[in-house]
Amino acid sequence: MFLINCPYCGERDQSEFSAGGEAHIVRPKQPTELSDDQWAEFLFMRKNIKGVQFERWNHIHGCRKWFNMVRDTSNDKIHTVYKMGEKPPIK
Amino acid sequence: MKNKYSIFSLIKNAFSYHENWQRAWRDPEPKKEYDAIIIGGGGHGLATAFYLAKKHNMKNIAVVEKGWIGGGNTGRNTTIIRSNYLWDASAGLYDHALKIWEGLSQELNYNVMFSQRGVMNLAHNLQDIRDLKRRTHANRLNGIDAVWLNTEEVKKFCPIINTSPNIRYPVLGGTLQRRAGTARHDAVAWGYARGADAMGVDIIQNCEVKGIKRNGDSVEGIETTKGFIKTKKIGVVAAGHSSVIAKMVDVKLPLESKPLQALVSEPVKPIIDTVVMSNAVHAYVSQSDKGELVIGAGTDAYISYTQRGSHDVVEGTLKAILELYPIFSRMKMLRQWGGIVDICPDASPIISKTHIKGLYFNCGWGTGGFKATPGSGDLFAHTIANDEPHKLNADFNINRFVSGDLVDEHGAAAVAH
Amino acid sequence: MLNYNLPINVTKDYSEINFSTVDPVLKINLRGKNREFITKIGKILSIIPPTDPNISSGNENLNILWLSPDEWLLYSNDKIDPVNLHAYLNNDVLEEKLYNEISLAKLGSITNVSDHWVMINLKGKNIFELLTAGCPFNFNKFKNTKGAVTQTLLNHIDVIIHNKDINDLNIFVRRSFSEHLFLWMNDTAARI
Amino acid sequence: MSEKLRITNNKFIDQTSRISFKFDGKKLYGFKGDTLASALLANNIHLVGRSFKYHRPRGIMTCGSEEPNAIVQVGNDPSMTEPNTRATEIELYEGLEASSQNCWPSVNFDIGAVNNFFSPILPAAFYYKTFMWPGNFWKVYEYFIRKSAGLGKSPTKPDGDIYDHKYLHCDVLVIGGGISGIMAAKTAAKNNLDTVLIEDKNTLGGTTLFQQNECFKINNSYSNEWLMKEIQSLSSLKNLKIKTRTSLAAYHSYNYLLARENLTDHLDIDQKKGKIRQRLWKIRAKKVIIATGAMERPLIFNNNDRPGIILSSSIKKYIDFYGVKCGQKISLFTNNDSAYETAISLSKSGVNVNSVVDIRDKTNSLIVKQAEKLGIKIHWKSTVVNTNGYKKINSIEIIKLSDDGTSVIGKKINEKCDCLGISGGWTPRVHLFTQSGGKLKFRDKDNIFIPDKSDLDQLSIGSCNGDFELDDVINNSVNSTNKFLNVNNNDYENLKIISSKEINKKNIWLLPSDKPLGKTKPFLDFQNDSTAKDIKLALREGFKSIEHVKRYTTTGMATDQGKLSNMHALGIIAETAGVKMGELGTTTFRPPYTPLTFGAIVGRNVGEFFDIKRRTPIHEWHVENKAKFENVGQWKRAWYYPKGNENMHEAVQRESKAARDSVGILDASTLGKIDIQGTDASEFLNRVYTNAWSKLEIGKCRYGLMLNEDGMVYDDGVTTRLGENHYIMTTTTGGAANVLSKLEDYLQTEWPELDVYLTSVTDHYATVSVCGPNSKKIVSKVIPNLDLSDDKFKHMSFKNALINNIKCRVMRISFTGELSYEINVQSSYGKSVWEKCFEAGKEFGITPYGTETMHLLRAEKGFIITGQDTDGTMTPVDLQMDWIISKKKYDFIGKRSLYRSDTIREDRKQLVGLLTDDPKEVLEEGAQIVADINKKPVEMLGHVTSSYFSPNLNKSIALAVVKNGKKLKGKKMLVPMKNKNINVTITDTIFLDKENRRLNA
Repeated sequence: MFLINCPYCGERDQSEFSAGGEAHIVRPKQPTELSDDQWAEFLFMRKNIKGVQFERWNHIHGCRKWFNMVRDTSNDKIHTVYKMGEKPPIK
Repeated sequence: MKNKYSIFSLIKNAFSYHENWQRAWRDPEPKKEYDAIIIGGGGHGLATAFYLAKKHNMKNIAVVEKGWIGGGNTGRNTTIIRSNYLWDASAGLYDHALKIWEGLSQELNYNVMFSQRGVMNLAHNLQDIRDLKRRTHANRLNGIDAVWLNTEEVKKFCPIINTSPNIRYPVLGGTLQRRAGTARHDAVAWGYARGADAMGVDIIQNCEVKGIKRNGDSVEGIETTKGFIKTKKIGVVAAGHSSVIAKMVDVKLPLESKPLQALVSEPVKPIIDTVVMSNAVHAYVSQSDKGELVIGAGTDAYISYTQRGSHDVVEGTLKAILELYPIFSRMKMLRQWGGIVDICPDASPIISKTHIKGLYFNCGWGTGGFKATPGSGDLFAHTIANDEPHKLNADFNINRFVSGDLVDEHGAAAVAH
Repeated sequence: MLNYNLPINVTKDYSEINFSTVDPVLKINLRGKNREFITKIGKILSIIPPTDPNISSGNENLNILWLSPDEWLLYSNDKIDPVNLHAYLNNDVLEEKLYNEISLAKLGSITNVSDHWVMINLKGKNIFELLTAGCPFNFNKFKNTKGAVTQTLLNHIDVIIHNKDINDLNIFVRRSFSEHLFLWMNDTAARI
Repeated sequence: MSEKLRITNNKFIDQTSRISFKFDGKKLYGFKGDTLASALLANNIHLVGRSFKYHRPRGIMTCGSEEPNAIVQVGNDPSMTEPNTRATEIELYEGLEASSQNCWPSVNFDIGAVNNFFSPILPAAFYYKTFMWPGNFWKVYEYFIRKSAGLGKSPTKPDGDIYDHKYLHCDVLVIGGGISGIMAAKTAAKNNLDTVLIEDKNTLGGTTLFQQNECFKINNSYSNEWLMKEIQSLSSLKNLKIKTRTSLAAYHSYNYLLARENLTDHLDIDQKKGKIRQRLWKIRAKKVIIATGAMERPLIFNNNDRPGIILSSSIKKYIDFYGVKCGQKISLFTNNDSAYETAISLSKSGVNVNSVVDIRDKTNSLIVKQAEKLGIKIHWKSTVVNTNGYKKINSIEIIKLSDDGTSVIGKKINEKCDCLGISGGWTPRVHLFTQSGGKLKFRDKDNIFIPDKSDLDQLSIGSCNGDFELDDVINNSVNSTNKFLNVNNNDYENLKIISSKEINKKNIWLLPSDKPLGKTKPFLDFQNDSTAKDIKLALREGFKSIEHVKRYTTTGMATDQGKLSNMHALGIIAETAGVKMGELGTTTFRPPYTPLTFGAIVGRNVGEFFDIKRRTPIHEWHVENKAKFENVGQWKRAWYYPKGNENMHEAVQRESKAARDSVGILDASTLGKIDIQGTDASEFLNRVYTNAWSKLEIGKCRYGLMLNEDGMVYDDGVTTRLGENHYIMTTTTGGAANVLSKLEDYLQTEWPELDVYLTSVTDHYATVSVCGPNSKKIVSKVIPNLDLSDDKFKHMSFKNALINNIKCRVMRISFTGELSYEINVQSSYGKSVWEKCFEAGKEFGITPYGTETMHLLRAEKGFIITGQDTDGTMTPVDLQMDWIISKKKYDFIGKRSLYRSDTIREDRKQLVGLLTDDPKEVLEEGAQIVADINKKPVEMLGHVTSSYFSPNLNKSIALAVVKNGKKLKGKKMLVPMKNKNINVTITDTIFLDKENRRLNA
């Protein structure tokens, strides 16, 4: 069970959170302009990184805020968390 | 085949204290070049090599495995085998596999202990009933043996299930596929390895793929920890690590690799002699020949390559087990482990060519790949050998995620694998 | 005249643990992002909503609990005298005033959640023994911090916990979950 | 009990309180403080079980959790019996009943023992090589294999005990109450760190507790006396919580640990009742100190598995701690010094020690000298090559070792004995360290794996860290603890420590024999019956990796998880394959450390606490009125209200008719309700629903469909505009939570610029839905001052109202096609408003109806239920609801997906109506639909999603999805059932009142 540092509430048990997958996949502003391939890229294609990945979490049973996390998926080590809209730290 | 296995060979070897058994497979160094290379020495990969050699006469091929064969999900799953899937495409794929399972021990001369003790899926609410009946009707019309059981029949088939109407989510019925069952996971990998090796396939363990060499739109070979190996055809069967291999050629896949956990109890005398799965009350259980209760837990929602999951998932699963089998409360968990499952958005696999010539992917089996091992190997071999999918895996192409023509076992009648 | 029904309406005593439901009390959900919102609330209630996390502010009548950077729960301290209950809950001056001066003034959102939440008061030396039986939250600091607030899970149910005073807590649980949670609390308390 | 096996001068066992227990039905006696194992040994019972494969007689071999043989069934009550319990860990209590496992008819005469005779043809993994003929015969073989496998028996009735959980957060968790753990815990607690010390035994002190030997002294007193004082001093530390009988089960990442506390297993039968049996502690520790000690290794030689062969250190504990002699004439066999401690303890207690067989050349350490002083005979540079005695060892065969230790020389000495103590050196208990993800390193000098790197804030001290000698244990533990906790505790500075030092080390994984290996049985994994031969066979067959060997031979897969066998397996593999053990690596130790009851893992989350029950404010009324309930998500919803002995069909027919003919009343409180406010509320709705919202007038309601980005229908519901910037959205009952977090997700991550606030008010409102031609009359009675005239209060609009001064919102919306009103009032008044409506409706025969009738009524009108008529593969177009997709809107969630090559296909599966040729024939929901049953393979065009007998139309109706259905109206189809084919015709989805006259009836 991870110990997750919610950027708003502080350290909480993993059971208070829900995972939201890869971060910084921006929803296209003009979907209608996209080809089927481009849309599929947004819809389904994922980096699924082994290593340091940027991902979304939601403190669903706490402040209900979404935030970003930098976690190494090869050892589950959480490097840092940051709020939505904040610049991702450079690896 | 080099020394055939049988009770007689056992007796014969007993006289020499079993000191004359030959290796089940060689341990060769990689050649400079192969006609095809399979990346991934799990059940699917080894089966692919086996059928490439056996049915497509491709003998100059290799399976490269970064660890030891059968060490990934093949050796970590709960070995449930069934083919009662909803959609025609899935039913075709999984029943093709089931048919091969039925003769596999003989085909491989290796006892994979395929045990057709039936798989039952339980319904706990009205929508479960609709979904399972829908599936049962579809199965029947697809020629797959599946029947609907009412609560009494469920109880009769597996008397230890708590079918009391007073539990939180009472058992309202279920479906049963009698031809379904379990098999011995290690034996599948080892049997295919031995069979493939006997036909000349090189099985190269402890050989990690570091890169894939391309020439324009076609592959030329792989960079490995044992050096460069030339080839024109690469079949990737890397399960949880599929995306890692894909990244080497800048291919993105619609996959997420998540932790899936399982556990076994201490061995006890026979107490449950079928496989019972429940989706709404998330629990599957069967009993191994050794006597251990084999219990499959769920996946975690986050990506992880650690082969560890969160304890809450295990607790949640056992909670469901005790709801359906309160008699197991004093049983003890002996061992718990995790695997990495690569999951597609529609919970169906990809067995497909790619836009790169000579590069083929077999992945996305999620939590349900073991049951398909022989079929998956056979169809993937066909796809690689002919550079064309077999009609049974045509629908499982990568392009469906662009067209939207998914094989949605997930959305529709989502049933646990 | 309509009858007022609470899902749970009892007082229970166990060894060093006492439960009681403290309803009806007024509960209002406050949402807003900008400083203007904060000051306006301050003006109306003469309480400033806390901008630091996991704490509360209040006076003898009202409490404001921090729920998130743009969300607070306002609740009245005392049980309202059932006689004036209707009067209170209806023309509820307070809610209307807030709605007019916040929602209509486009400063944020005001929502009456009086019956969305059921409030259970816990008193006694062993209340944290009870909570730690079903709650992953670390109460070591919280325990001794008067006014502390946390949102977490208790026996898998979302709750808001407000530390009123040493060994005196208010737990807010959604009404439809309250009977189940209360059942669990009694089961657990009986074994402490 | 045979008194001659008990010594009297013993301070740990209360020899005044005699306890009676039963083993294999025989009544025996022991003392308070005994384990079942010590009591059995005191009764001269060694044979306690049979091995897994060959059914060889097996006896007690250890005194702890690593016990491979003494695995018993406790109790015989079908609900309370427990299989596979280690006799070495069972604390004796009055009334204990235990029995041997895996033997029939009895442990003394076991039919299965014939396997031992067949053992030559049953090498490792033989089953992969046979049982393949005839083809379909595996079923038969398997039946017998399954019967003979398995150890104990599962209970057959529900558990009578209860279990629970507790969360614990601390600064320092110390695992293991031995000497180093005790010192570490004291150090931490004294430095104001909130500390927890857990120990799986019932007392602290570990092996030092009974180490009363000249060779081990601290400040001039025996090490055990010194430790006693330390233990006493702990009680004064207020920061320290000590938990005995608590074993650490799992060590997960982020210092999240699980520990099982045994609360009643040691109590007398009559005292167990009503108490919690086991508690699972869920521990979050800032720092973890592992002090789990070490396990003694066996030695691997021919027939090393006979009853009476016991680890030498266990023999020492039995004599020094339990006061039990494991035999009268004991021989010892060792490769290290520790066996001499046993020899000394034994002879001090008057047990006659035949000799110590030591594979090493003569050595002169303190402890050896002392043994010699006591006149104990030592066979230097010798090995045991065989043991004799079937159900109990009676002699051993000793031969000299060659210089290189690979063979034996000279003549065999035969030595009579009734017990053999074996010591193969020590293995640090690194299991928890590796569980937590820590990496090990191999130490060649004594062939052990010790902790190396870890990402977590943890420390290993004492013998689990490879310190085996008293002075090292103390000095190193103290230093590293101080450093780790970053404190400066000088309690343990300049202690005067006397400790015997081992001078001479020697290790042979597989001891040489005078017979060829093939003819011997040197057991590695005692429970699973795997031998050194099996390991070599596996290697010969090409199974090289340790994991392969382990799986192929099942070494280390038994209930002891290879605690005793793993090291030797590795050693023999390394030797045979000619690799260094360090490079070979070790197998992964998986949780739990010792088997953990399902009950403890689940805690109180069983029965009534298995899952939450959500109730509506009107629930009581439904119960009082005999409603049957349906589970919808976690909600309990009234399903139907049978009158007298009506069955469901009859009740639903009656309810449905009443709702259309007069008036019905439904509790709709479970629908999700989201209060939406903010200046961009309308824009927000435009983006999340397929239709347009900006122009919706205040006071009006509108139905909306919500899609996933993949274009498939996700949820639906009616949303009402309460004000310029204020809406209330309703969602499906099951979808409520997901919809809210999905919407929050978009607001917070995709559209943060929108000024919108979402607040769930699902539980704040009770929703009473009054439906039917007479509904208006009822509402007007309940809310007299509300003008219900059609021009004032139109369909799809809402009004604020007061019922006896209580505010409520009345929506005129309909999910049934009937005139109907939904009264939303705050929950506390829900029941009262319901009762008021019911009262007012009596004269019209108002009928309460449940979800089943609601589903039937909406089906008559062709209204969909998401999740029933849709399944995650249906677009709004497929539902023939093109009208709800705004053409004007530039974008909304899922829009783009509607224009993919597959989603624009004309012949997708589409929602249609179905009528059976026989109006009495009701289709089965889920049944498939085909055009031609004879064409093989049968092409399935779709399936029945909803099906009912409509009492209002007096015929069977159904909704279905059918390939290209839009174009097939009027076409005949077949619904093939097992025993017949049902003829149906595809129709429009609306069966009743296409013109919506009833809405304004």
